[in-house]
Amino acid sequence: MDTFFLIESVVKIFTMIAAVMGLATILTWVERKQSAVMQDRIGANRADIFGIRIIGLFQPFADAIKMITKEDYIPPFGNKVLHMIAPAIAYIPVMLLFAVIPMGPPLEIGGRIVNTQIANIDIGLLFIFAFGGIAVYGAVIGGWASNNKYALIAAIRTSAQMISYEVCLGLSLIGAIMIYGTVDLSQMIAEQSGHWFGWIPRWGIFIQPLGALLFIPAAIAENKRIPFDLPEAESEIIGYYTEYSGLKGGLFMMTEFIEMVLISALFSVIFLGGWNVPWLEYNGFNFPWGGTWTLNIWVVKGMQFGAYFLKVAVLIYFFTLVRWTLPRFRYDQVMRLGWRYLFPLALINLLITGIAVVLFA
Amino acid sequence: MTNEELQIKFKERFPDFAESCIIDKGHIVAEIPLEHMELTLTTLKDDSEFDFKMYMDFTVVDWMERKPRFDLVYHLYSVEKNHRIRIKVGITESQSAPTMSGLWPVADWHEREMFDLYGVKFSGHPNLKRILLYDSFKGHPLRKDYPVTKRQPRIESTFPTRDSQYQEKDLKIHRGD
Amino acid sequence: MEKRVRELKVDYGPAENIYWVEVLKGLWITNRHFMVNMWRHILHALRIKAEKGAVTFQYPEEHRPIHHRWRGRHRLTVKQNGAMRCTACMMCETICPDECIHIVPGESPDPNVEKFPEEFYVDALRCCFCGLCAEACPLDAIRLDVIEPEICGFTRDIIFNKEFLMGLNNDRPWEEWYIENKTDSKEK
Amino acid sequence: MAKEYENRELILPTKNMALAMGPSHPAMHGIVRVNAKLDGEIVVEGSVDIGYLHRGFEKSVENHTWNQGIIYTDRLNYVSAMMNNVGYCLAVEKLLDIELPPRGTFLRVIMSELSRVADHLTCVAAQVMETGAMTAFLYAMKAREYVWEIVEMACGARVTTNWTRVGGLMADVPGDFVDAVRERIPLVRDVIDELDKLVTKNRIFGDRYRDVGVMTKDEAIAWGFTGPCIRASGIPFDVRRDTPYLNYDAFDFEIPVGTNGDVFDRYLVRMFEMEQSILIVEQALAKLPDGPVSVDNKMVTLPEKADVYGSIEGLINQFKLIMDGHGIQVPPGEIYQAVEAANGELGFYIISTGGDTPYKCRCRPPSFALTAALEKMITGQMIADVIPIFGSVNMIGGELDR
Amino acid sequence: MPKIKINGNEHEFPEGMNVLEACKNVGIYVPHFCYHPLLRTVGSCRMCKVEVSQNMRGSMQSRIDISCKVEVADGMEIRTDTPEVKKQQQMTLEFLLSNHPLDCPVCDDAGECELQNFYFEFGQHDSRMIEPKIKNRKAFDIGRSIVLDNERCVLCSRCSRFLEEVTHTHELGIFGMGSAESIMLKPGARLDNDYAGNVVDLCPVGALTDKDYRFKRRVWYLKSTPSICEHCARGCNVRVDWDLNPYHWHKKTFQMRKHRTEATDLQRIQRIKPRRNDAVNKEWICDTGRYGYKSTDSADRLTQPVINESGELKPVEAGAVIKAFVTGLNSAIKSNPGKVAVVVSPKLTNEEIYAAWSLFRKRLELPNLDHKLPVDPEWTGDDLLKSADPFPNRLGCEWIGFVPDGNGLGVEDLNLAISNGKIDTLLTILADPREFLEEKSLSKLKRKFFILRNLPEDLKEHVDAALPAAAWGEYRGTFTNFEGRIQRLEAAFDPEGEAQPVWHWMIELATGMKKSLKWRKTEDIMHSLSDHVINYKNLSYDSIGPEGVVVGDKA
Repeated sequence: MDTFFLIESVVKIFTMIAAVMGLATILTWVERKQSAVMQDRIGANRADIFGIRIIGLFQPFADAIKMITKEDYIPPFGNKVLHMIAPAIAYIPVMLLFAVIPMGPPLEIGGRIVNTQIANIDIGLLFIFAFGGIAVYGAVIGGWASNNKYALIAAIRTSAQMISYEVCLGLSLIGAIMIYGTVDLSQMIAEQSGHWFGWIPRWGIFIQPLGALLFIPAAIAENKRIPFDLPEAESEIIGYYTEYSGLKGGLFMMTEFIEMVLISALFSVIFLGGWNVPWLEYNGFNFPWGGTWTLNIWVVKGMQFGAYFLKVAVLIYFFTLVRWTLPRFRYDQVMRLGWRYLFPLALINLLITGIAVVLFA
Repeated sequence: MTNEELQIKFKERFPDFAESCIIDKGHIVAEIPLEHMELTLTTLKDDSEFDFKMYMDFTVVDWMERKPRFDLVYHLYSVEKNHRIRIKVGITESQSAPTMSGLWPVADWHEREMFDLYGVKFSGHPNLKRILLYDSFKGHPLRKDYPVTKRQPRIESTFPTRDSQYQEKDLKIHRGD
Repeated sequence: MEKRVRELKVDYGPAENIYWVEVLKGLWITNRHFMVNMWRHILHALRIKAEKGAVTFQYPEEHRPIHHRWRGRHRLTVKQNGAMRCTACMMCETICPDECIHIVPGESPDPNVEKFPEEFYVDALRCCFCGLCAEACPLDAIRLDVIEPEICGFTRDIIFNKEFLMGLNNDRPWEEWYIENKTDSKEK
Repeated sequence: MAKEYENRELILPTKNMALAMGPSHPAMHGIVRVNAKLDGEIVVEGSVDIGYLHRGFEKSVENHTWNQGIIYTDRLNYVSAMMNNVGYCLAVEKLLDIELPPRGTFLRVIMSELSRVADHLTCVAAQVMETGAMTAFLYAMKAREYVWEIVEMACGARVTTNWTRVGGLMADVPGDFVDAVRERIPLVRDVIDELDKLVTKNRIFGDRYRDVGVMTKDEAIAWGFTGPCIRASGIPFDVRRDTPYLNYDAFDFEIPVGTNGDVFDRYLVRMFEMEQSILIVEQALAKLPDGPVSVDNKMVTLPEKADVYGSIEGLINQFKLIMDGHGIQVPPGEIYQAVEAANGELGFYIISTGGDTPYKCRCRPPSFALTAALEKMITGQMIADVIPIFGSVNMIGGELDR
Repeated sequence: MPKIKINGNEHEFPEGMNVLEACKNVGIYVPHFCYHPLLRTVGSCRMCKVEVSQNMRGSMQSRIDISCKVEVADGMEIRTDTPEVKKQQQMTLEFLLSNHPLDCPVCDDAGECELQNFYFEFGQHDSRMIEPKIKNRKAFDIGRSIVLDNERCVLCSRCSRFLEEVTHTHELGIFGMGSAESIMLKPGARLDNDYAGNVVDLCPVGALTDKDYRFKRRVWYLKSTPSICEHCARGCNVRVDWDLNPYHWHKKTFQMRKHRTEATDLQRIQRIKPRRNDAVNKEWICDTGRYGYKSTDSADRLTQPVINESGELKPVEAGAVIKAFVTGLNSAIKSNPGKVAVVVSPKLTNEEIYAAWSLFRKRLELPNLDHKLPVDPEWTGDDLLKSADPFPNRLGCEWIGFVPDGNGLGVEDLNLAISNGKIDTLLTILADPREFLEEKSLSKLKRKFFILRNLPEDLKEHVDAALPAAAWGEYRGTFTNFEGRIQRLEAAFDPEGEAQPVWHWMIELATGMKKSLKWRKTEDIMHSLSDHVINYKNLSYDSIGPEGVVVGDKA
């Protein structure tokens, strides 16, 4: 382990944490503003610093201050220890997942290839499944430790829903894994560069359309957002964090936003070609009709970073749009959807992909 | 069916109180003694000629000085035949009326409401307790002898942890003295 | 006219049953709202168009346009010489269903006027703004045409007195009056 | 639903959980409590507690004069207050045996129907919102705002209208009223269309609403359902047609009926009724006659302000109509007047023993019967279904508890 | 007895009755301003027009005539409902209103004004008046308690007739002609006689108003309770008009804020009006009775039981005062029952007297009971209503026997007895002891107990313990007037503070002394009273009608 690696890792870790936390913070603003504009409103814009409001961008800061200064209420008859650690159990695994999510294309600095992942491990996707599975404990323990009937119902719903949809989530990605032949995320992106017939980008969505279609509901369900927000279901049972306030409640909410970044990144990595831009190669654009547009390598890298960010942003916009437009399912409908529709479809997808891989490989 | 036809039918069917059946401002009104009430209402509901399947409204009128003091007023409606009838039954304070909740399930709540507000009792009612007011409310507010300005303390706290002094104070604030 | 009945029935076909079609249609509606509103917001921010992208009003800065028939807060009108019109006939106090008006009548110091209200109180928190007092007034002395939506700023203890109800004619902010009054009563 | 879990006891010994939903619960509006006994997600037993908004409507009206009683009716169904005003005044006018001039009648019809649109918009929106779709709710609120702007134009207030008077209206509508209504009708229509596109065919909504809270025809009648809820059960009962009041005979509209009597049918009926109400408003606007809005009867209607300020006769008339114990003298008698309010039959049973105050003023709230049946409707359903069922009966606390 | 037809129905009336009264008897109200049953008929207002059909010279001839001036005659036919009559009434009213000022907002009579009532019932015309109205004198002070407004006057002359025929003082008259005609004081006169207040009641409009009631409350706020005046032995029938509303506003809502604290605002009784009772007071009352209600809410009203603790009066709970009473009386009685004197005021009702008598004479057997308070030398009776005796129930006290025992001492002997030391304990009920005791004997007394309504500042030093008694208007009971007529008075509102009617304190006292008096309400006392006192035999509240009953040897 040399010094460069150490510096590189530390820089990457801090960049990642800053980026994710910043993004999640801004997402609270995005969520509010986007829903407001969708609903012909203006949205929260009251928080100001010396009278400057900049369309409500200070609102997240105000929220943060509010959460920090609020009374941290611990229900008297619940399990205090579990109640304390539950938000951490929900939050830490999700943050850990970003260790394997690439931030952009690999860079060449001082002659060394620098991967923009924190940890370039070979089992990236499996890592995600593994730690994603832990996240369910946060909600379940939080709901149970609150000693609140609503929270308990929510906790039970959470466990049932998340375990069910983890299966679909996994199966919907296995098709892609079979095609790319790897579970390393950087490798997967690399597999998606290039074009078929010179025209169509080799993105996962074109070879795994069904997988992508199954991934979206499963991912939203994992994220516990409308239409799968049964664990929260504000108007029915108030949610597994009914008894949480202050920073701990804030962590639960933050987790939700971080997860949204995560699934957006995952979707763009696996199905949208990551940082790949159509016809953009290391030396610039090579159009299929023959034209070329030579660009500096740093411009190309910048464009790739930008494309990756853009894909994540559009996905977040899409998920927010879904969250504010659709109603939520009922408990039995979620289960039916998961086990009777998504699960068989994922299996079929797997079967077809398998046959195709065997035939064409 | 027009009101007049219904009136004639009512008189034929119930000759005992035929003279009490009148048409008042486009409504058929009939007065029935309490002891015949159950049978009459059952007939009105089940007989296909009357077919008063819908229990539109039920209320009590307090005629302070009159004897009997209260009137039970039923408004019945027939969805099929589109006619209405108003049945009045006199009842004293000590008597109790037979419940109609077996005939029309919605009567359950209506009777609870009238028990709550007027103190009229219904025999055979499955769940005769206050509905709009709290259980420790004293008196029946829609009776004419209940003063409109009367104040009552709100629900007395049943939590043993609460200091009784605070209760005293709260009550005083609420009463405004 | 005869009674016409229409039976409503909505059946789901395969397009509806696979969720995605209708979901995307719905998303398209909300998306369209977003795009249109965003465009309008931008035009508004760039001062190209006056109308903004939202139907709501940013309340303290921006007031909803109120119809001239609006029943707002009370005021007591005055004659041309500045004296109050009210003669304490108690019509408003009588018709007020909330008993929120209290008038103490008295002999007027002005020889041309017999009776006038020595005190005129309106308990704004009892008031339900039904407008019956203005309707009952035989002298056009009380009106509810003060367009000022907020009544309780920071307190729930609001009883308007005569001077305040008349003082509205010269646009004195109510907080000023309230602070004066409050300090008054404290001293006493 | 419950069948799948029938043999649960054999597998695992379980206990039911009692869950008190409300009154401080996001969907219960702070005015009702559902005491549910849960077996997992299924409500095995439900009971409903009401009375959190009881204000003593009857006692208050009995202790006020006839015209003062109108402000109490505002607070019955506070989303469509004008219809309550109209119902109460119609009852008193029948006791007085007076009839409104045509313009007053037409205006009452217009405002009643606009209030119905506002009420149905609120109900549908709340129902949709409580299943999670916030945006549709806000679109509906936007449309309701258009309606309330018209209400404000007519009476000077948006919610507590106090618009009618015994024997007429508070005042004639302002001159730009007709144009304003015509201007807003397409806006409201657009929103209703949008709502329809967002909700009706979306299967997630459909799954939530279908076969939930089913009331068959017989059950609906036995439980005293009226209004959209009984029509959803397939019975075309509408007070506007069956016992006509005002001049609804002059308007052409259709009565929607549902097939299943579930929450989805109630939603469909409400959506269709909004269209019909707008049609009625358009017809009424086209026919709106000129003339006075109140009866020309010095014993009932307050004189013109010019008369009051300028002549002793007008002044005396004003005083006589307002002083306690003088006022409008309603002859002894009793009346039951029903109007088709947004939730169903709103009846006023008024007894006068002569004099200027009612002896009794009973209000038959449509919500009461619907809420009474809530217990039946939620039993056997899932806990998540309580919310759309509750939303579909459109329980308004002011009307329920009075 | 002539038979006439009124609106088609035949009725029979005594000779000499006028048509207006006849119509009133059969329930048809004919509007009128100037006619008053107790005054001479003048027929000046022309409001009471009816259609009279009479057989004249062999044929029925009908005419419109004023009903107050037409006497019933056999075969007469009266119609009050023809369009012509209506029109005539309407036109008369329009004339009367043509110069009437727009004064309803400031007029105290609004609400009981006949112009308003008749307009609503018989007029309902639209105004046709476009000329300016005639101005006249307004708010003119014509006497101690009366204000005259000539603009509102309809010249019915009821007031001047009253002053001519009843009081014979002739202060007011009608002067001028045509549009300048108006009621005025006669030169040099002022309306200051003892019955001046009655002209306000007589005035059908708001021309004569009462200074005492001026602008105080609106008429329609008032609630009325029938009662009996307590200011002399006549027992005039009066009506207590009261309103608790301002009282509550000031007591509850405005006590935190600056507000007027004048006593008038806190008065519950707003005014006293006479009730008609032809056997007692016709429809008049004197000004003493009319304005004598103010002590009920005066500043010196005793509202709490007080006890003397080392020279200072302290408000305490009623039980403590009762205990002080009991121990004081018991120790005095134990030494010698003759050392105790009980003096009651004849202002007590029969029930209260009887309760006191039952306790002190029947149970405790005290000899020195008396009620004969000296009469205020300034009080003079007259031959109209005012009796020479200013106490309402002296006869009742005598009949019940609240007088000294065979060798007991009366009020006039007390001064001597105290100075001799024969009496050392005094209990007075509603009576100020200084009325019958000298200062030095009062201070010589060992124990001084009082049951009082009002406790003046200078009496406080003499009080050992005092209980608050309910004031006039706060309790019910019966008075026996000087001619033996028993009349009922009703409670208008609840007693102020912790005050209670005297009979209630008697029962408490008896309980404290272990001498049980088992009454719960005044009806119970009346029941025992009718059983035990010969003059009240078979009397109950129901049998006392609105006119009262004369009983005993006077009947």
